[in-house]
Amino acid sequence: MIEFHGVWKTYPDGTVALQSVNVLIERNEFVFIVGPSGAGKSTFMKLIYREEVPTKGQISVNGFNLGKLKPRKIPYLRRNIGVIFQDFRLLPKLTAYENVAFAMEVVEAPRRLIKKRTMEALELVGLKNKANSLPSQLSGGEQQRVAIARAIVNNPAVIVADEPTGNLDPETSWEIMKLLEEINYRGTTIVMATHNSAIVNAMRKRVIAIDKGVIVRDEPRGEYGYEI
Amino acid sequence: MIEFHGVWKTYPDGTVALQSVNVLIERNEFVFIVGPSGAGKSTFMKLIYREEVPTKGQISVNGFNLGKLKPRKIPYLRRNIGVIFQDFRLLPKLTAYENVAFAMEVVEAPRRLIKKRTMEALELVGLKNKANSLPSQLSGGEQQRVAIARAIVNNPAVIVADEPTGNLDPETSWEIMKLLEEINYRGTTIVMATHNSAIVNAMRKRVIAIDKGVIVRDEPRGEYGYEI
Amino acid sequence: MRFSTFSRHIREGTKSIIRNGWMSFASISSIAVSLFILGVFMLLTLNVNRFADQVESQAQIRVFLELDTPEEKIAGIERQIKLIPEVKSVVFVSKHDALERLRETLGENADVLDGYEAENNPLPDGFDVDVFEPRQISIAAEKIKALNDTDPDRSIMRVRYGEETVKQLFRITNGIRNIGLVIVLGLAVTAMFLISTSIRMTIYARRREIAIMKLVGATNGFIRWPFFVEGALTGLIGSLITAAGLLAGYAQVIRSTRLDLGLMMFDLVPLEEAFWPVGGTIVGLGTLIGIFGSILSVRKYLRV
Amino acid sequence: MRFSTFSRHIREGTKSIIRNGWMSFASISSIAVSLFILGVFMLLTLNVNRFADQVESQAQIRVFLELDTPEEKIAGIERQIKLIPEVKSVVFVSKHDALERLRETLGENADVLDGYEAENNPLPDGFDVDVFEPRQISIAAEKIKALNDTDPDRSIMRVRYGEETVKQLFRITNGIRNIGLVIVLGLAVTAMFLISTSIRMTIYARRREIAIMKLVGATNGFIRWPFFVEGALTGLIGSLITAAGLLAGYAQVIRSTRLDLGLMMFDLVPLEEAFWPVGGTIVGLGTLIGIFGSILSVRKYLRV
Ligand SMILES: Nc1ncnc2c1ncn2[C@@H]1O[C@H](COP(=O)(O)OP(=O)(O)OP(=O)(O)O)[C@@H](O)[C@H]1O
Ligand SMILES: Nc1ncnc2c1ncn2[C@@H]1O[C@H](COP(=O)(O)OP(=O)(O)OP(=O)(O)O)[C@@H](O)[C@H]1O
Ligand SMILES: [Mg+2]
Ligand SMILES: [Mg+2]
Repeated sequence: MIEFHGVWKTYPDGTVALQSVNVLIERNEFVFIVGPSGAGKSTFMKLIYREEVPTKGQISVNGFNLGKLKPRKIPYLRRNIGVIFQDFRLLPKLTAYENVAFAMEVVEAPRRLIKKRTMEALELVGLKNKANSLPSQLSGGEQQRVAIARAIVNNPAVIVADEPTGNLDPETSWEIMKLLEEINYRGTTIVMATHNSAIVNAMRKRVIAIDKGVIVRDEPRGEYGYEI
Repeated sequence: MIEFHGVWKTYPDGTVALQSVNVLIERNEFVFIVGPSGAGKSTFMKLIYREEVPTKGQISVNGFNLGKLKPRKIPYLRRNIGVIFQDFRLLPKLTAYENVAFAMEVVEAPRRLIKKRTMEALELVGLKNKANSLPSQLSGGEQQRVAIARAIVNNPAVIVADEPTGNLDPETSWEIMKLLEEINYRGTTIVMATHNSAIVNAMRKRVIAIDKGVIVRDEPRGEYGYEI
Repeated sequence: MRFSTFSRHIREGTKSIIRNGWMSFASISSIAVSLFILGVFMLLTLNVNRFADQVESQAQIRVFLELDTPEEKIAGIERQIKLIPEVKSVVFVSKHDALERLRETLGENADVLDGYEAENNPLPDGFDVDVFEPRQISIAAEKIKALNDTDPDRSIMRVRYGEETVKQLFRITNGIRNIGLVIVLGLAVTAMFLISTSIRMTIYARRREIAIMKLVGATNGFIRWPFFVEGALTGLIGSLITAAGLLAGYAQVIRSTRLDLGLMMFDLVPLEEAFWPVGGTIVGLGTLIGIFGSILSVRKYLRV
Repeated sequence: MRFSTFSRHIREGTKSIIRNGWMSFASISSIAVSLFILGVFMLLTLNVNRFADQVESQAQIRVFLELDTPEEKIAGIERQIKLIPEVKSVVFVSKHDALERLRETLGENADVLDGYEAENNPLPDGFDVDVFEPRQISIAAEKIKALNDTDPDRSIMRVRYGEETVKQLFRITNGIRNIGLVIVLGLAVTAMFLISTSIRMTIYARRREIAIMKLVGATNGFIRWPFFVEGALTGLIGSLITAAGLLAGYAQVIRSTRLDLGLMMFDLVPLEEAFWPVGGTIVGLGTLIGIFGSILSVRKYLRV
């Protein structure tokens, strides 16, 4: 499903964000990415949906070979990937409903389906009653849930979630985790970066630990932590 | 230092974010604000630095009576308050250094002092080596630390921190908390909203719990939780 | 493109104009201002052209006959001139008429002619000859002169058609036309620049939105479309306002100057004649400029 | 304001122009375009005014005396005319000169004067009178006529100064001046609109920055200053470019048309004379417009 083969990432300013990363994530896996701030977690995720390109090495995602992917084809790669961004990236002028529906309009889904699935997704994250609020009228956690709804609405093959519970209280966080687990059971691969040790330790999924750009640990039913 | 007296906040769209809040925070206290997502924590903080005005009730901060404060005087109120925003609010076109220095330039501090204190603040949050990076070149946690440096650089009487460890790994979070504790010892009042139960439970400071806009608990050496 | 997608682009483009508020207003206004200036110059050019044509069409050939040419001879020459294909009309001007005319020309100085009356009139008989096409006036004049070649009496004394005056007039009207063209072109380019600038600004203000669209899997074509719609609509609205205002104003000008200019023997291009060329050009150009501006800007932005 | 703060505002304003890249470029270009059109019309107006003055200053009073006025009398009248304060110069035109002139005026029709020679010249003696100030020409003419009142012979037969021609000329030159003024004003307003729009857009693009400045305790004055600097600098740069380009172009025009126009007895306003009025107006107006645009926009924004 997702394969990193000898991947290096050096940013133009010289920062080495990832070094010699080899990872194979199978279809339907649930993977936590952990590591200290600045370790390279977000970089790892950005490489998956091709917001960044590797300096060296091969990446393939859901059958797309990213090294050979023509720019014209990038949209079709991304339609298989639902992304929850660390900084939400909601459109400030669109309501919660419109922000979610947006992701479906963009892939030219039929209108009736858009309406149905958008409301379903908002309901799943518990924001049906805030559908018509603008992001500036939502609390931090509510914005994060809108971002989650947007990521799942298209039923993607992979969900890439960067710190999806960073702004949520423990209860809501658990609800979101249950939601992601449910989605995972239904066949979606999930890659999630997090600092929340309680969640990682309780869920006992595969944990990939990154420190200073290097994968220091990769355990099938791991715990939170990034010491070698 | 900070006094809320019968404060209500209803947003123009009808959302009641705070109801009949009475709180007295003394100089030099360290207060955690806890509560579920959408409880009204951010609203409470916004009222302190007058980003929002209460629908009803009295608020006074550091000697300023916010109800009677002329718009012209708002900047002078805010110079006493260092704010760490839930969504960072860094300027994308300024480097980390410039983002922090900005807060001092704006209050017309002398140039030499700006240079000195900005570097000190960046060192405190562990970002001296990223001083010349733009926010887009920083990881989520690094951006959050820049926001913290900006809040403390002016040596404010109060620091209002909204989820300052939301995007940080546990280690960095603890470093930040130690930093805030240190600043608190030196005489700064600290009001911090958080979802991090580990931190709240370990630090044993005053905890104010809000749920659905109502203060449900206010304990001197409290624990995380917001059940009545 | 499926119909629902197409209608989404239209909807989005329209919504975005409304949502952008004063930013759209600014774009529309600058389109309107530019096209208005353009329109004014178009109307000016139309009217100058019309005026030039009228002046040109008044250019005449004057034929003077030898003194004492007999009347039958005169009638014969008149017939021969009428046979020349370029000639539109021939009017006989007797020497009596000619004296009256000279008096008029001299105006206050006419007293020098006192004493000249019918019996001692020193002026010759002649014709005023109009041609169909002012530019053929010199050809016609040459042909009239050539009539002498087949006439043993060589009755035509002189043929004059103010060579210099006519040539100068052509030079002036051509000059006005060219200056008009240059100004109109310059303004069209200016307008295009302003519009593409304001659309670029619109796109700049929406760079977040574009980035997010790309990240959730929108194709470039899909991203571009609403901007085209927005550009085209902005151009269309701006130019419709301009065209309506300009033509209404022009109708007013026509109404209020009918008498004044009528006295000067000149009438403005009527509204019906100006409506399509001016209104059509403004609306078409505005829309094209809007589309073109957005193409340029979107291309440039999506490449980044 | 402390000096370091002041220099910060200058620095920030300048940096922001550079950082904004093409957005500043767009503002500067639209200022330049507008001011350029303005400048062209200013130069046109200056030259039309100069031309009108030249034409006006050629307006003359022509005085005709009764036939057979004796020479001493003529000399006396000449002296009297010279005493009129508005009169600049008096030239005696004998009836012989007058006949020659009439011949010239008639041109190809001059043959009607054949037979009139020195001995039977029907024309009167007279004077050509120049005045200092063309607008006083009718006053001077009245005063000359009034000389008859004290002259028992009433030797002055007629005083003519082409009342109609002069009045019409005044009407035309006034018309050109007014049209020029209207166009210049219209363009100035357009330019101001464009600039304030682009500064508003700049501010719009920086609304986050402004919001954060407010939240960290900046006073409104402090927030405004860099925008004023930016507006003023944008205006200044745009207008300096325009002024330099325009005046260099004008110098070129003067050089290349010196001969052509010289033959027409008309010379363009020299560069030295146009430099300060045009260059100064453009630069001053550009800067003022920039400042004014930012004041308007910043006010509006900070109120929100
Ligand atoms: N665009 C960029 N240009 C230069 N350096 C960058 C850029 N993006 C990230 N970096 C650097 O690369 C390193 C890894 O960043 P990354 O965002 O992957 O960290 P992270 O593990 O997601 O951290 P966090 O938990 O704080 O979000 C950091 O040192 C960061 O400063
Ligand atoms: N500008 C606004 N207009 C309307 N409603 C708003 C606005 N800002 C916040 N709200 C609503 O007020 C309630 C309280 O919001 P607040 O941001 O204070 O929550 P919070 O406790 O900070 O939540 P979180 O932990 O998710 O950040 C929420 O229901 C939110 O939707
Ligand atoms: Mg990250
Ligand atoms: Mg909040």
